[in-house]
Amino acid sequence: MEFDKKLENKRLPLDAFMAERNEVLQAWPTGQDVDFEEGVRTQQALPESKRFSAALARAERDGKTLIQPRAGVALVDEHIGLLRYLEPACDLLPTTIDAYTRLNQYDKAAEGIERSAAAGTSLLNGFPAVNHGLAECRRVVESLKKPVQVRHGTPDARLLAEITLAAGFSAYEGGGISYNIPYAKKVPLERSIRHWQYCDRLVGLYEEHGVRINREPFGPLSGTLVPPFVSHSVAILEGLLALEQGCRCITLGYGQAGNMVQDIAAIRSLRELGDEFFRAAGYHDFQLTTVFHQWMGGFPENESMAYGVIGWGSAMAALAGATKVIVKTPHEAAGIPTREANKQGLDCTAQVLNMVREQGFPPSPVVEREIEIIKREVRAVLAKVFELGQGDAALGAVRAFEAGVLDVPFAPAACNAGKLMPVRDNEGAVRVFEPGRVPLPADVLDYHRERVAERARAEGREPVFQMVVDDIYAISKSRLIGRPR
Amino acid sequence: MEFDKKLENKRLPLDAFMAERNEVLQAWPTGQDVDFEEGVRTQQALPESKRFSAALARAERDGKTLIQPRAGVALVDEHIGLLRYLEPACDLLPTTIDAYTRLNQYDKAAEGIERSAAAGTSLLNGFPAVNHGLAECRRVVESLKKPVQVRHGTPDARLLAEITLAAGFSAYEGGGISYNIPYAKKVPLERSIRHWQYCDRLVGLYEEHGVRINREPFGPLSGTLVPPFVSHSVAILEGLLALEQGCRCITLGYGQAGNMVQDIAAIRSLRELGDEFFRAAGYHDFQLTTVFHQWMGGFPENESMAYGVIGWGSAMAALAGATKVIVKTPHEAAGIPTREANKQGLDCTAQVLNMVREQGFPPSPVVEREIEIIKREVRAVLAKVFELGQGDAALGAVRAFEAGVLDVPFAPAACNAGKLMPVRDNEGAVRVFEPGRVPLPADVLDYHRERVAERARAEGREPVFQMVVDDIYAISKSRLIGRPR
Amino acid sequence: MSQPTAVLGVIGSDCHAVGNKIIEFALSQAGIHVVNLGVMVSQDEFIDAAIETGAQAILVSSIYGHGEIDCNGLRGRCMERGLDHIVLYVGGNLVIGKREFGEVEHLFKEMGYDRVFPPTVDLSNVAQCLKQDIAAAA
Amino acid sequence: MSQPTAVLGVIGSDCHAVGNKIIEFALSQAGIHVVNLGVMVSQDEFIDAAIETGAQAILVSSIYGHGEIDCNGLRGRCMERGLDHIVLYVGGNLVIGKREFGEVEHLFKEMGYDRVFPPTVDLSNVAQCLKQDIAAAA
Ligand code: B12
Ligand code: B12
Repeated sequence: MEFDKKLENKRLPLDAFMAERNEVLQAWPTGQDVDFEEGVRTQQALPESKRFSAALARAERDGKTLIQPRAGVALVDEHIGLLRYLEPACDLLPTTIDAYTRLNQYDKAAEGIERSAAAGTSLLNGFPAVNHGLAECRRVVESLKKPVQVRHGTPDARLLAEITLAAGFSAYEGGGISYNIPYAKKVPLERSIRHWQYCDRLVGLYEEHGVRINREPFGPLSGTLVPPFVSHSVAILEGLLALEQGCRCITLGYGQAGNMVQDIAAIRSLRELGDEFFRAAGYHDFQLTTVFHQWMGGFPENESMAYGVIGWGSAMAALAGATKVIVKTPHEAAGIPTREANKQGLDCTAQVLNMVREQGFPPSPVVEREIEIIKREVRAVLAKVFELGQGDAALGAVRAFEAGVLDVPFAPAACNAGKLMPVRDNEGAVRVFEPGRVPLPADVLDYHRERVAERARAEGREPVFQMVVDDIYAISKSRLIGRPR
Repeated sequence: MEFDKKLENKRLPLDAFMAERNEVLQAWPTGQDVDFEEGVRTQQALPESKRFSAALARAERDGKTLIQPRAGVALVDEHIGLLRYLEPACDLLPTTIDAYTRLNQYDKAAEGIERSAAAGTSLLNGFPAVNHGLAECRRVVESLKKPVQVRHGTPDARLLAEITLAAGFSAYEGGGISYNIPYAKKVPLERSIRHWQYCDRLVGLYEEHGVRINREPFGPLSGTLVPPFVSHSVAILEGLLALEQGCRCITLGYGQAGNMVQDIAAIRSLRELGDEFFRAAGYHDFQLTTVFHQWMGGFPENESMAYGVIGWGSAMAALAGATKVIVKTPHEAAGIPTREANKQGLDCTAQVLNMVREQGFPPSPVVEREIEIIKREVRAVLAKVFELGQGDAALGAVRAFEAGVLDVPFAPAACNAGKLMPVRDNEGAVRVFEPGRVPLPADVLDYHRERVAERARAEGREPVFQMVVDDIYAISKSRLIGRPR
Repeated sequence: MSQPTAVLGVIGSDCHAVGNKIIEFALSQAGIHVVNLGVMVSQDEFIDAAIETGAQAILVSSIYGHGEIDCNGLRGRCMERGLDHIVLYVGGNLVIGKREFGEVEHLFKEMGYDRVFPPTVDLSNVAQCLKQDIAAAA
Repeated sequence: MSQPTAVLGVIGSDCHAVGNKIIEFALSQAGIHVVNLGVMVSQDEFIDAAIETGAQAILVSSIYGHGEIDCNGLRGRCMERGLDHIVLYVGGNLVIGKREFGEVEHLFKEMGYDRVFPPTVDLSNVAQCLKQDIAAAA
């Protein structure tokens, strides 16, 4: 369905939402089983220990960084077995959805389920929650002791949200921008934002019924050399969109860049900027937390080297003071991890967090400067977004992507300009080498260019695309910076 | 043999050295094959790529941290196979000597060799170089492309030095204090220092013949909650003893404590203090480098967690700017690693070093303060050592251990007081909880006590021995600080 | 011989875009004319583009794990549509999970792919092979 | 029953002192009288001390890997010297390398040790066992 009204960042009226809801629940037969009141009761019956928002609040209070894996397989019992296996080794559980479901191809997901059952092993890259339906999803939540989140990459995640939230999942990842730009090719941005307003409104309705569902915009985007200000801008916009629909528990995310100063500055600035923009927009009653994703780009194939990447990422999550960390595994470069490999990533992470957790990162003017730079970048970009949207975050986001003001490197979406070109500087921080049409302040841009030029001088070559390619491969080839050999 | 003259830090006269040498070479039949001139020729024939000192100099110049494993097995061909297997994954090679050889029990080592040959697997915890003798040791060096060091723990390492240096090993670990206090029970300190003056004089003779052998005092001592000033004081004393005998290439070592600020401050202060004390003693022509040992205390049994410890240690080595790092393995808690496990430790370390190497640790007043504290501690302790020795480092060391002025926690040696009791503070730095008779400046001691008291308050218990025990177990139980559960 | 042309894309519902951009860059630099369809390409889109551009090869990526499902049958459809001699390559993280590459290679060769590549492949070698295979097929 | 007495030490040429100090601390706290010989203790020193103190048990540590060589024969010597019923425990990193604990346990039980412990053992359990075994042997 297309929408009668022009996109705007305004709370969806209940009647329009309800009308739309009827359609949503008819998109696949399992939608029929969903009953909102029953969903609220299911959620309210969850013990405190299974509520995502409560776990996050506790972690914030204790200054702890929580651990969460990614995990999802085709069949329900196998999925439950997998999560139960991981449960003792982590704080928060996921249910990672398969790629067919993410694109609403429930018929293909059905085929994947069948073939998986026949093969005796999962042939899907995640858990097809919509196909399994409400009762089975509830069985997943009931089989576990810790809070479970839905993690996916779905431009139209309305039915998935209806089913999983009614089933007792207490956190929902994604957003209209972050689950479109890196995950889709031809979905118009208006449409995915609008569909996510629905998801946010649903979460808002649960909130109004006394049920707090955590909402987490997907921070890392393409996972590949994304400058912090790019993902921060998107995260804050999605936070604003969610707040407007009544969400109150927001986790802003960021994918590790690899440079210590930049990563610590990124998490700190993300938290402060979130607070700043949310309050400036008139929201005061929200629960804000952060999530640090261990390196989201290409991993080394050698498992011991992968452990190195995981260890370094864990240390940064703790030093930066993120509320939770999403964990990679030593199988990352190869394929969906076995449960054992998945636990290995968690164990390595836990060890590092436990050794680093109590250590404060010592105050440093260099970190402060980096925080300031990121803040100025985000403020400049978001100012332009609001200008383009005539004060409206949703409209601004759409127009900003059209204009290349918001621009995510290496993203597949047609609505993304792809003009901004990042590259690492001589210390490995991700800098802007070609800004495209992203409106960074002139002196900040000079700073980026100077840092990149410094590296170029050190390597005796120009910052051309080959340098970017070398950076993309670098970590998988046991380097942070893609130097010529 | 006992010595006619009282111990003093003076270069051994050549005639006395030569007389002693005759005895040393007769201690075991393989000693007969050693010929100094031939040793010099063997060393001179080494290509630059196999010279330890050259590799260290290059690393210093490039700001690189070199990687070195520990490794040694009973039989020569197996040992060569092991080192060849590790060679591509590291920069510097070791030959770790077995514990019988370390205590000059060559007959027991012989039994171990026999039983190992019979069993088809090494039953010794290292390579019995003395038993294998000159030609076989030379074969080890000749079979490799990278520099090889002798790593051991031998109070009387004279014969071992004669054989291995003549065979072409280009670095020699140890010292009269650091290879006694943690490694022996009843060896008088005078004696081990005197025996190490011999080893140092031998290295000095090579130096005078144009052959630079690297000398590395063993930094970590008991590997268990050793405050930086304790190991720094010992390392600097051993550096002074080595310089006096004519050694010119010194690597001062330190074992990771686990607290980032303290570890970075430790390596930085170690380098600066070494320089300060060596110059103050009138030496100017020396090559000074540092080595960082990944956590030397008890490891977690879980291999993924061990990887976490290894990764965090690697990051510290790089951030601290150590010249080389000694690497642990995921088998650490269990037993001598297989070659595969040994390489896994190296690969994990390489990945982290390569990702961190180009990043400077940002300047911070907290790190500066920690550096200043360590420096003041070391200066206070060494001032007392020199006072006790009436200006003589060797005599001072012996008297300082007698007096408890130098005191290594958890060391087995009878000549060590064992009164100093360390414990972690609330951020995991190793502090002094009970100083025994170690003469720390009063305000520094207050600082330690205040930091420990802060932790005690946080845990609601007194800093008693149970807290120390908890700290000893902590890392093996996936914590840095041994909090009550 | 004129410049060889290859159609490139990521098959199925797969959104992994980074490798795709790099393959285009590397093969173009090696003198191959690349028609890049980007991510989320159906089997028919590959074939349509090959027919339209007269390409001598189709290079299929599958990264996200559904390769076993998505890649099956492409050779047959190529035959049906008259692309009898077209060179078919496939590469990426072709199956779910970490599996012996030998096994994976066998599986996809059985499906009719001429060459099968792991993620770690060196792209300059691929360009070499591609030119030879195209020449041999001509 | 009077306080049980156990001789404790690290056998052979082994210098690992940390575990030894902790075992002494833990067993003493559990009410066992510990005669601690420290590191680098020969078989005869263990036996001499046991005879001298009238200990009911000998607790041998071997950490450094030469346990297979160093620990062998202790039971025989105890018998020779008249310690027929003495409880013999052994623990630590008993062999070279990472090996199945079951195997290691078997090996050392064959040597005559009553109980064999891995490094991760909980010392309060050990104190429990020790009191029981001493009571049973009396
Ligand atoms: C970055 C990334 C993402 C980003 C992608 C952003 C974007 N739009 O591009 C995000 C976060 C969005 C993402 C999403 C998902 N991802 Co992803 N992702 C990765 C990651 C970390 C790196 C991929 C990458 O960019 N590599 C760098 C490029 C240069 O390498 P490459 O992609 O391998 O391509 C090279 C080679 O494969 C080869 N090659 C590829 N094709 C071909 C073809 C031919 C003919 C030849 C010769 C060579 C060749 O050449 C390329 C250039 O060198 C990998 C793991 C890894 N590799 O470390 C996982 C990984 C590919 N993702 C995976 C999965 C499962 C997903 C998701 C389904 C989520 C999930 N369940 O975890 C979704 C996908 C949804 C969808 N619809 O596709 C799995 C695939 C599992 C499997 N095969 O068993 C991986 C392996 C991670 C894992 N171990 O679980 N991902
Ligand atoms: C610290 C340490 C050292 C220090 C020791 C300082 C000192 N004097 O105490 C130094 C650096 C000097 C050192 C030296 C060497 N070490 Co060391 N060391 C360690 C390390 C890292 C920790 C040991 C420790 O203190 N743990 C903490 C204490 C609390 O635990 P614990 O010692 O295991 O003791 C507990 C249990 O084992 C158990 N237990 C022990 N005995 C008994 C007995 C009974 C009856 C019971 C019930 C329980 C019990 O209870 C204890 C208390 O909880 C271990 C590896 C590890 N565990 O991570 C290697 C390790 C023990 N060392 C090892 C080796 C080989 C050596 C060397 C020979 C050098 C070399 N080749 O690498 C030399 C020894 C020379 C010699 N003559 O002995 C090996 C042994 C290998 C094997 N068994 O296959 C280990 C396992 C490392 C490895 N994986 O290679 N080491």
